[in-house]
Amino acid sequence: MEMKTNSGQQGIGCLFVATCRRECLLSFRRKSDLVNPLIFFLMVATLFPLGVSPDPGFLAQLAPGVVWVAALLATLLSMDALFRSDYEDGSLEQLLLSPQPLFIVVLAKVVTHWMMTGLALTLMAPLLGMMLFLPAEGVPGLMLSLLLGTPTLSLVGAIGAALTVGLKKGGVLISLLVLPLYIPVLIFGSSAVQAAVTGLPLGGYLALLGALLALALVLAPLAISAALRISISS
Amino acid sequence: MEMKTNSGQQGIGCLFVATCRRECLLSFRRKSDLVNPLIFFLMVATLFPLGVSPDPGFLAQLAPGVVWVAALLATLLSMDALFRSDYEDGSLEQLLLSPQPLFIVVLAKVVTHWMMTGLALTLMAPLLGMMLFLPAEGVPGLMLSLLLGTPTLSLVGAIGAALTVGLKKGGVLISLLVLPLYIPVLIFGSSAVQAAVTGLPLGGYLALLGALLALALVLAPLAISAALRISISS
Amino acid sequence: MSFNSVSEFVSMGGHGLYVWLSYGLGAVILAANLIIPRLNRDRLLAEQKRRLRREEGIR
Amino acid sequence: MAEKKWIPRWFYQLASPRWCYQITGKLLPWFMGTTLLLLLGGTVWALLFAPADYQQGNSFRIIYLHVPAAILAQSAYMLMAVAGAVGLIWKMKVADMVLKSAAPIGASMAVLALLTGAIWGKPTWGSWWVWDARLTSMLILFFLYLGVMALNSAIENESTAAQASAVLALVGLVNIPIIKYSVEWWNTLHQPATFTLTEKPAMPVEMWLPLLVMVIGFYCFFAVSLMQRLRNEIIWRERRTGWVRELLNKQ
Amino acid sequence: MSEQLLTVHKLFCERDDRVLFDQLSFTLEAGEIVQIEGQNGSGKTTLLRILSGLSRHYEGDILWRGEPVEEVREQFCRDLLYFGHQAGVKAVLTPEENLRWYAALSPAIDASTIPGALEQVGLKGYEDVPCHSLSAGQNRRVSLARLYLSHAPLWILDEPFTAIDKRGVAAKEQLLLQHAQRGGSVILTTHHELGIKGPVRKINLDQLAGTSTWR
Amino acid sequence: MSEQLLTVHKLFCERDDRVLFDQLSFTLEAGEIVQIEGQNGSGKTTLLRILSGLSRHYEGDILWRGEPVEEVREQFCRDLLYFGHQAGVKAVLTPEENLRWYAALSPAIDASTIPGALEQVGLKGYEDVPCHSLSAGQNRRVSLARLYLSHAPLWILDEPFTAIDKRGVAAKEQLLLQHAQRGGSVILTTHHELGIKGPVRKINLDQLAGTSTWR
Ligand code: HEM
Ligand SMILES: Nc1ncnc2c1ncn2[C@@H]1O[C@H](COP(=O)(O)OP(=O)(O)OP(=O)(O)O)[C@@H](O)[C@H]1O
Ligand SMILES: Nc1ncnc2c1ncn2[C@@H]1O[C@H](COP(=O)(O)OP(=O)(O)OP(=O)(O)O)[C@@H](O)[C@H]1O
Ligand SMILES: [Mg+2]
Ligand SMILES: [Mg+2]
Repeated sequence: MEMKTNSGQQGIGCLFVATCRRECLLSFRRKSDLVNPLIFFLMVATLFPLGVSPDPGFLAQLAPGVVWVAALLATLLSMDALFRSDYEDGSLEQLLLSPQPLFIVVLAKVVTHWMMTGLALTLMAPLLGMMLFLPAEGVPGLMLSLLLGTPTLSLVGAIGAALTVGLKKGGVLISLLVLPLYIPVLIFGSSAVQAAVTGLPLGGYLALLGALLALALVLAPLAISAALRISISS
Repeated sequence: MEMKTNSGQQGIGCLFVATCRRECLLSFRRKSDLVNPLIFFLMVATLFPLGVSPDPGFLAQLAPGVVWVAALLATLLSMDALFRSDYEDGSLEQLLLSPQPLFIVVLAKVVTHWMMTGLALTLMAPLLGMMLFLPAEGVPGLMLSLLLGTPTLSLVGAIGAALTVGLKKGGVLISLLVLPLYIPVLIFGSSAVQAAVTGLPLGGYLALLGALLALALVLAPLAISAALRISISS
Repeated sequence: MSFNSVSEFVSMGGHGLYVWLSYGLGAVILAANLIIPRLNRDRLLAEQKRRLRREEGIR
Repeated sequence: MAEKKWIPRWFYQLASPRWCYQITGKLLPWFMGTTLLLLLGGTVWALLFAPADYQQGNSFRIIYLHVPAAILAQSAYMLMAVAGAVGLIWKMKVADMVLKSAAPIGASMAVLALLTGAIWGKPTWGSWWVWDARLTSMLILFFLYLGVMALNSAIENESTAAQASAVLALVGLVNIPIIKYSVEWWNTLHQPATFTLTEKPAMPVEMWLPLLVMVIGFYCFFAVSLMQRLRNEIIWRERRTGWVRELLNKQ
Repeated sequence: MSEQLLTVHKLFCERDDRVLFDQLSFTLEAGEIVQIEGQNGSGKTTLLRILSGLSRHYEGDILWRGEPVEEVREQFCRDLLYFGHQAGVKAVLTPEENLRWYAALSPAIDASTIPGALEQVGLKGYEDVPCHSLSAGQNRRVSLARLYLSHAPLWILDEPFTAIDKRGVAAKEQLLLQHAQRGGSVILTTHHELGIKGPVRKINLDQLAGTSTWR
Repeated sequence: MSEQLLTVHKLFCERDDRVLFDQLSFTLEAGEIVQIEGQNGSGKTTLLRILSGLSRHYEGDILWRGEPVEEVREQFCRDLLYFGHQAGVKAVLTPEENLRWYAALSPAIDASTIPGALEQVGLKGYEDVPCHSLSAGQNRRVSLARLYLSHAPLWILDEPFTAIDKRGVAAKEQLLLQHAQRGGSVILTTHHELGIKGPVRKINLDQLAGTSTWR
């Protein structure tokens, strides 16, 4: 049998790009998917003043925590869909049977997911800060901490998604698995914003967030790949 | 062809009970489904002290709002699954082709969903109140308001679920559709708790919640049935 | 006429930024609402004409 | 189908997309002219001739955009919901199209009201945003619009999309007064209504007359934009019928 | 007995830009088996969904026992058994629980016949196994057991034999024949060569399409 | 040429408490077509998933070109085309986009052959239609187009003809035969009567089960 082998480095890069393209297409095809995490983010930010108190001073104190919790929940909410549809329509089996390294595809999926949620949330954070009366000094800290923190959320969330994808209903179980892992990110992230608001140095927190991200970037794709193989072979 | 017609009143009651039984079975079969909204509820309550501030006085002020927002999000999270699996495996088509009135089945499904989420949340609310240092006077108000408010959340959420069930990915769209409709419940609910905490009369708020519930109970099953028929006929 | 000079009119008693920003936004949004359907119409008509021609060609 | 005698003839005619296309084609230039006249005249009046407010100074002039936009945003929702009901009950295609066309206009008006309000809030209240009842309910109205639009665009099949968004619009309509009152009891800071049916306006004539002009101008603008979108929608949905083919061939 | 059950008059349906069928008219009499034929994508499923009332995207008239089906919807649903591409089987429930709920949906079904029906479709011994640990064919069989439960005169079956083994198909064909002989009628699609020993009317959708782009 | 591609030695698998097959041994040579037969629930899908490496719940040895398949996993994946019960077609993507991604997954596939493959499976004119508006059979055809793209020697196909019309089945059978003649080999399951004019080896799982409760 003839067999072309144009694989190797170039093939891997191609695969990464192709997967990103496909994921973007999947999101763009239904435009609502694209804006929805943002709108969810906006709405959580709206619910808080409504549920708690509309007082600007009080809200300003809450703001860093609420924005971070909203980002966390928005990521968590969108996480379950990451592999589920691939599982249900059989694409995941094809993925696992591909001769290409699995973690490339997985990484591409997570990166695209992050761009659609985390990055978008980061860009929207100033608006949220305004709605919650976050002092202007806090905004750069908020954006930086989100920029460093949300990729970690996506990476860690993907591990949970991969572990629960074989279950008939993983939607809420995934939050159970993942939330404990999210807590460090939440703590460092909201502390960074609080530090920025009060004028303290926030470099330490950002460094910690960066370290978490580096760790997640190295370990998560492997963990996700392994989790997917386990889930599918049930 | 022979044809038994033991329908009528008794058949309808049977159907209601049978549907409730089935839904309960579906939930109990995977025990995780049952505890998940509760754990989500608990975790949101845990995230807040972590993200915002551990100060008891500050948390106590937050508590009514946070508990209500958590209840709202927990309901919202679990809403999408209400009709989706029925849609995907074809049960929904069978449902729509049944000679029995559709709204009975729909109502049974929503009632069971509420018992698994709203009722459970209500029973767990005192624990949450404690975790967030809610003053003890607020607890009865919290439970009463949740008891009256969460069924409305389930009913209204089911409309959103029915509208989005035919879509390939309705998970986040549903929150966009439903959250604006949830806001009155959130406002009255958290106001009732705040009133209870400060010792003001909360009868007015509870009456309003009750009125909303009555309205939802009358109108929602019709809207849900119509929405299901529309979604399936695409 | 409640203004005496052009500069007064532009500064709007110190509130110029706000007023002009509002009216600018208003103009943009209103104009967009009138122009976008126009553009859509042109595109739609062109598209449909192309479709018709294509179908005629097939026949 | 049993003929219902009490429904006027134009109602049935309205149900015909073709008739609708033709009549809007005739009305459009007139409305366009009126709109431009009213809006330009109103703007000049508002900016140049209306007196400044004794408290708020010239920032008061924002009202001439803000209030018409806010009023229109609410009316458009109402129209949308009514169109949805008509579409659901009488299965009228044109009503479906009206619903779909009205949503983006209403949403943009809500945005305009929010933006002008926010801009106005900075000099008056000292901050861009406060959690006040009016503001909040306008924000929620905007979300409702977004929901209808998102649902409409998420469903592939046109008539299914129209029906689904009609249900949503109706549910939202029931909810709008509830939202309004809940938010109002919750927190109020904003101005009470200027135009009410029972009372005379509290503003002097020189102030509210241009406002009236602008409001009417905005309604005309709404009509124009709606008709334009509606006509596009009609062509799209009827693209396979004979008369649209003829129309296309003629051009 | 040749009562006219279903009358279809000048049915027209298009999806996207393709006319699937136009001027489709036929009547279904009691005791008849009608097979809808056509290539993939010719509109068989669409037609069955329209006939069963799931889809409203059509023009033309459908009469049930002489009356417009919209007006006698409830009676029609009572007389109908619909089996679609999706089997309607809940993965976490057992076959028995699945059928029990189905029985609650249709008032005419006697729940005590469920074990018998399961035995008929070869699922004896699997009554208590959740359906997600059944094979593809076994899952379809759970849903096919409804054929043994039903007393409805009209069966609308969309590719009922998918994933069923040869022995199973033969048994189901036998069942269809029996149903017709008892005065019921069947509309079905299948890409199998039907082995029913009896009259089967065929309606071919490939010839009914209007301006099809399908080659 | 009779190179031994796949060697299965004393394979054993049980699900729940039922032994599906025990002491299953066979070899697959280049140019062979093997049909796995068996009733519903006899373990065909389970076997194919084990052979393709998706499932690890088995005992026994599987060799690929003489080496344990675990150790040459990457080469094995390169040589394999697997077609499962689920077609692996994304509903919101068009047929072309679906295949394009599939081509990216398998480095040996040349993306420029995609339009040709789509034409082969009768989807010309549907390249730009999102798959959720295709019929059941058309969706399967999108996935079957991979057969025309692939250069892999081993094809594992689980009921590839489900929902495909008669003309399509004939074309696919022809394709299998060609693949075998070019030196490739095929393992497939189907409940259709295969019409392939050539040698097809059959392995019946019904006789291989140990203590089966299936009657
Ligand atoms: C984002 C901020 C704001 C929003 C969303 C908003 C919204 C609204 C709405 C919904 C109306 C009702 C129109 C009607 O139905 O009659 C209104 C009217 C009005 N608003 Fe605002 N508003 C905002 C900010 C402000 C500010 C900052 C001021 C000035 C201090 C202001 C002054 C007025 C006045 C004078 C009216 C006229 C009342 C009437 O005639 O009904 N608004 N606004
Ligand atoms: N996930 C699972 N867990 C437990 N048992 C299972 C699981 N999947 C299948 N089984 C059991 O394994 C047996 C074989 O299933 P399999 O899907 O391999 O059958 P099959 O031969 O492919 O049947 P069909 O012709 O219906 O596709 C069945 O009896 C089923 O009960
Ligand atoms: N939801 C939809 N939206 C738009 N078009 C659709 C939709 N579903 C099906 N179609 C189109 O309608 C045509 C007929 O589809 P249908 O499912 O009725 O075919 P079928 O005859 O059942 O085919 P098969 O034998 O493959 O099941 C197809 O060409 C398809 O493109
Ligand atoms: Mg079909
Ligand atoms: Mg199988």
